[in-house]
Amino acid sequence: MPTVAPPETGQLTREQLLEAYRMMRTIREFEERLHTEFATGEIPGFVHLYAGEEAIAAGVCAHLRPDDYVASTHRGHGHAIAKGCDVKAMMAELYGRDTGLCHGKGGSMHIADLAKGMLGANGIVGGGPPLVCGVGLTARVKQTDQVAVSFTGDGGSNQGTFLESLNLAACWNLPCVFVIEDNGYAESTPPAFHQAGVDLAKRADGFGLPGVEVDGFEFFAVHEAAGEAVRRARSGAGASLLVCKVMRYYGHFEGDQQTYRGADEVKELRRTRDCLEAFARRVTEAGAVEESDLAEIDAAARALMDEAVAEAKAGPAPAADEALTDVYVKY
Amino acid sequence: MPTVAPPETGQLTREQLLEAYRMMRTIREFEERLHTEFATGEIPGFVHLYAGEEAIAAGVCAHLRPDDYVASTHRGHGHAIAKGCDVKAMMAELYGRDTGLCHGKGGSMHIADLAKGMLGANGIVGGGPPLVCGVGLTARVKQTDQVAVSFTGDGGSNQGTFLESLNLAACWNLPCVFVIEDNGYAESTPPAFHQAGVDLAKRADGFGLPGVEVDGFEFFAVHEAAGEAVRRARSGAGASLLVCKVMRYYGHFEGDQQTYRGADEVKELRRTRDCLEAFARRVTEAGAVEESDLAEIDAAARALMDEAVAEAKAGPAPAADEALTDVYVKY
Amino acid sequence: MAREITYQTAINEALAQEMERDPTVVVFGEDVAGGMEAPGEDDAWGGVLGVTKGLYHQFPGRVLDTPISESAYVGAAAGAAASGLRPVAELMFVDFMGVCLDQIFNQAAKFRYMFGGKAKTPMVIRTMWGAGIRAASQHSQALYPVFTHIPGLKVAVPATPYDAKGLLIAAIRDDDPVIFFEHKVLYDTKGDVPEEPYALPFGEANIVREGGDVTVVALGRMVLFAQEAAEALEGEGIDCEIVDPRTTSPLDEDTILESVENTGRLVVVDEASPRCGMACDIAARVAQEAFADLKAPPRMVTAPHTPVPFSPVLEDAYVPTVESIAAAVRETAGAGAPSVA
Amino acid sequence: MAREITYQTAINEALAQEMERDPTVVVFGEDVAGGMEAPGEDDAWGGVLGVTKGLYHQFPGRVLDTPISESAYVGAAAGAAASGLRPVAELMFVDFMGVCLDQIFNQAAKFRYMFGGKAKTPMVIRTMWGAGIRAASQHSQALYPVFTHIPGLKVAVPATPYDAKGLLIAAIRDDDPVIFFEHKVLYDTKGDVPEEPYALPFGEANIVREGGDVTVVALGRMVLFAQEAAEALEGEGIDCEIVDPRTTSPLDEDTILESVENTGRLVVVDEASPRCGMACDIAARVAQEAFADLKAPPRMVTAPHTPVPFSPVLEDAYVPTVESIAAAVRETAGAGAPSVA
Ligand SMILES: Cc1ncc(C[n+]2csc(CCOP(=O)(O)OP(=O)(O)O)c2C)c(N)n1
Ligand SMILES: Cc1ncc(C[n+]2csc(CCOP(=O)(O)OP(=O)(O)O)c2C)c(N)n1
Ligand SMILES: [Mg+2]
Ligand SMILES: [Mg+2]
Repeated sequence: MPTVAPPETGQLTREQLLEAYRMMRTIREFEERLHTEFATGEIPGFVHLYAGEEAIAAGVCAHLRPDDYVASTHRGHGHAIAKGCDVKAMMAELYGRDTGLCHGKGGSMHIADLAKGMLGANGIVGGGPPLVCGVGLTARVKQTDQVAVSFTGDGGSNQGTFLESLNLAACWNLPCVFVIEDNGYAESTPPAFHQAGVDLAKRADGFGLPGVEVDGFEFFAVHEAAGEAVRRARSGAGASLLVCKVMRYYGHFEGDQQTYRGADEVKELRRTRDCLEAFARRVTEAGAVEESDLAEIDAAARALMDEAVAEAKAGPAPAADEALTDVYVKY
Repeated sequence: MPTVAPPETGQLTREQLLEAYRMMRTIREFEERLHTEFATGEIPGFVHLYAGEEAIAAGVCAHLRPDDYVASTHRGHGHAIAKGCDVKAMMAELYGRDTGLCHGKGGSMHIADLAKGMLGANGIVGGGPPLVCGVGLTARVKQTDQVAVSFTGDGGSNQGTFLESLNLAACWNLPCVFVIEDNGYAESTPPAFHQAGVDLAKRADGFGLPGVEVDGFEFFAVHEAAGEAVRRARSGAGASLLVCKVMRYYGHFEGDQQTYRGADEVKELRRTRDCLEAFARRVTEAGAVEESDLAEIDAAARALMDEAVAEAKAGPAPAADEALTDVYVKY
Repeated sequence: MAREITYQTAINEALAQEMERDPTVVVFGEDVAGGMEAPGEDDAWGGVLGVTKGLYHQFPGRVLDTPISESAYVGAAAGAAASGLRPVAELMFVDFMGVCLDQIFNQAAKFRYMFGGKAKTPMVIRTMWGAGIRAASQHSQALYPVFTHIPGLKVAVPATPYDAKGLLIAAIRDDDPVIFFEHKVLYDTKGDVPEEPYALPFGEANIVREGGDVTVVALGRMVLFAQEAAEALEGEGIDCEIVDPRTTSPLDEDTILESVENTGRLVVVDEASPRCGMACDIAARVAQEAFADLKAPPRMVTAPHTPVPFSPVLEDAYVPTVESIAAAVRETAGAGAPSVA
Repeated sequence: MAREITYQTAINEALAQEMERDPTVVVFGEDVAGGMEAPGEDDAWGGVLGVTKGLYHQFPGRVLDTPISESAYVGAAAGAAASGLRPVAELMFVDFMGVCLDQIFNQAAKFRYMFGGKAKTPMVIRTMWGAGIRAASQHSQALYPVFTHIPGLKVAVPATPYDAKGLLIAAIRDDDPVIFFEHKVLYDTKGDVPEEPYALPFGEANIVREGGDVTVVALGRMVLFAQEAAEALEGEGIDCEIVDPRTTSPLDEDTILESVENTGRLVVVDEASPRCGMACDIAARVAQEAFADLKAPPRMVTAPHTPVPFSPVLEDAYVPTVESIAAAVRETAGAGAPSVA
């Protein structure tokens, strides 16, 4: 079976390569489509798009089992899709429908599916890392070999909850992986300001954890480093920090005028740094897959989004009195 | 004028040496006396003794001006004395008297005197570091060259507030010094457990700050490293982290049976690691001061504590309706 | 001279005028400059919704972006206040209080008391609250009852552009820590606001509407709902007196009690969740102090005991409505002993 | 079989029995083992006041010390609960809520709702509260009103060893997040407690004393004070009915309302500070629901709106006393319409 040679890509089968591409494309299509639909005013609330960062979610989650967990951020669509959440139910959730993944109660910032090991997007920056420590503890106590991964932004890596979690995971030797998605901004604030330009991977040292930095636009780079970290966690060797350098294609949230960004920054970015193009070039040149295979995936992803949006729009709104349910299991 | 030669001691004058010894002795006497008095049951509440750690407060505060600030911990008597708080008023506070430094409202865990730049002991582990960031900001905005120092324990260095403060101080380039007093335990828990045995000084790297570790029993070691950090802050070059390795002579608080400590640990400690003895040997051998000078200081400190305790006991209790005052400046 | 400006502009103006007047006033928080040292610095955000826009350039060195480290910078506000500045820190959404509450309620709020009256902590925390923009459970809460519960804090909850400017100026000049609640749905509402600086005293309620039948106490956005309800009820011959306390701590109990003395009937409208909230606080105080005046049970209209849902249908069902307020007033007006004509 | 044990022992026993019964129950917090991996490990602390003593050796690997990182380990409790354990995390003093509240009130409390009913978060946070040991402003607060305000949380405030054991067992078996308040002054109080495990239902008040003249609702340590006051008042011919809600969320409103229906008079005693506290919550609900039954104003006896002071004289003036409770009851019994004999 043909595999992509370069060592750092690991030995990925054709199926795995196609799946990786399908995953990144599905996330990209989901976000591009959301951007368009949001402009129509039909999507309520805050929406934070992941476009540009797909290689991270895809590269990390490729190593996870259904019974592993991820804790996400406010920019969570990519993580949810990569962890196996139903794309149509996600879209319906964003439209606030009863058919949504959370019956319209959560929306973009709280999209979750515990059955899929998706512990939720999170409206609180830094909300997720402590949660994965808990999942790690469950795995430790129940002696499963589950792994828990948290995603955090460059901005979120300054939240005490994130830093405390690195220490707790180290003290308790938990099977956790802490991924930092350093995408160049915390809202409008660049790391050069909010992190005094430090090497984020070094934050692991202070807690006795290994920390590495990779190019977050490069699926294979993320995939290999994440594989290492996940294997380490699963084998009981403990937690690690993985810093992925990347940039986002859209504003902080939909509606953001991005006055804090240079004029052509995004245009240039899309031209030179696109995880999908880089991946496609690489795997086709290596002869591992055909352009036609990828074109099929592209078409399928577009079709999926057409259906998802149509079904979401057609879906019923929740009944008003549903506002009063699901607060407690029993009260 | 004779000075102690070895380079790392800096050029301390005889007066400075005597003052350093007087400071450490005063703190030691205060704590030893408290230990005795607490046993009589006359001192209310929680009391955490600093005995054994005197060289840190004395070595750091020797570099501070009256208009500099320190933020302390639950183990705050040493910092308060070293920053110039009135010893008799402190003792009266511990007895809950109206004559106390805080009129009996604060007690040991909240002893403070802003007029002396003492921002308060703190009942919240990790409560102080954010406060010194604020003092640093005041100095920056008002363009004074004041310096702000926070003391935190090994346990406290795991609190998110402490870690966030390192980052904020770095981002804002604040004139702050963060001192960690690593005294071997957080209550009953040793760092080997709660910090996975890491090199604490390394925590500075992750935030782009310099971090050094020194022997906290050695006044001259602390004094030199602290001098460096304070100079750096005062000159506008930014914050630093100073880790002092030390041990406490008493339990976590008075009444602690210390079941978590080896049988002879403390006895051994007092025999081999005493900042006062080490200092005395060093300065007398160097001929910088006479034993008699030190004996005088010892006697004076004892006498001061006799007076302080007598006056505290004789002091009036606050009037009951004082419980309702000092909540707001105006309400 | 008064002119119509928005609640948001009124807040921006209050900040600018106080920073102009007093060089010790500094403003910081996430993105309050909004891209300082970023490529597009010249057109910096000025806060996630633009409330602090322009200040960064007007007051060099006194408007600072912060890392997402609320404990550190909110605590820094307390330390700065205790050492000579008058910081105005922004907690973007009050829902984020959980990552920094200690520095507010155990540090800033208690300094003066713990230190025997020897400290002064003149700081303001500006924060966004309230439901209505489909921001879901972690970006829509009220939470001022939590801060009202804490001795040592003052709490302002302005409902109009006029109150927003006057109360914010008062908060900045106040020597105690103030939590200043800005309802996100009110940012675009307009009202007459004098250009010159003015301070509105804390603890003085505003009688928004005079009336003799039922006293309606409301806060923030609920004041506007109460006004609409009152207009509707006027047609039915029910004459509401609407009292807006404006600050929940201190609370102007006297004005509320005087109004109830008149009307004998009370409805409290509170967007917060119902348990241990402001509706309870006011209803209980009135029941205790003005029992003899009450002709009917004091009524509480609040959000239900649930988180804030995302879907528009659900969120609209969550927030008290003009109808639910009107219904409660109607019932209260009709209940118990007849009103003396 | 019942025997006299302390409140502290009752809590320790509840933990041990539930850990024995259910291997998914884990206990962690600062020093709850108390020196694990330390030289004196064999005689480990078992919590700062020894409440968890012995568990570390009884249940290897299931009793864990934590770093002083409350956000991380309290959040870990939420994550563990959502993934299959029943964690019991200790927040040493509830005063420390400010460094970890987000994980409690925005994460654990809201998961089920935000996720459309698809999550279950069976976790317990044990925490010490209350004044009385001269621990000053940051180690003596009540704060259960803050947690009662938050939808999604359950709150237990046991007053006796019997209730402490039964409510803690119920809390551990409960599928929702529970904040369990242990009054530090009650740890040494004794009472009859069955040896076998038993669960007391949440939302069921305990009628501590039956009486016909005045309903006294009290929580935690105040229940004991109310009992003393009732005995004193008996001599004066005032017959108190004392109701202890035991849990503030859910709250057993019915039992309180039934009692007031009988007595027509209400005094609520709450050690918490007065604004937006439980006294307001209960007094307001009774005023709204049982207005017609009330013969006199509902009375609230609480701590003053100040932090907790250190000096014994001041702290004793801060906490409601048997005398202040008796005085309020006396006034309430005498006030308003005469009681029907
Ligand atoms: C505790 C908290 N503080 C602030 C916010 C507001 N906020 C939402 S996203 C964001 C920026 C996050 O930046 P980063 O972590 O880099 O993630 P990114 O948006 O770049 O993916 C901020 C400040 C929040 N939601 N929670
Ligand atoms: C936020 C918070 N968590 C826990 C505590 C309880 N506590 C008081 S002192 C202490 C241990 C502190 O250890 P360390 O920081 O090493 O200081 P040391 O006592 O050794 O000087 C703990 C856990 C507290 N006061 N505040
Ligand atoms: Mg970012
Ligand atoms: Mg220590």
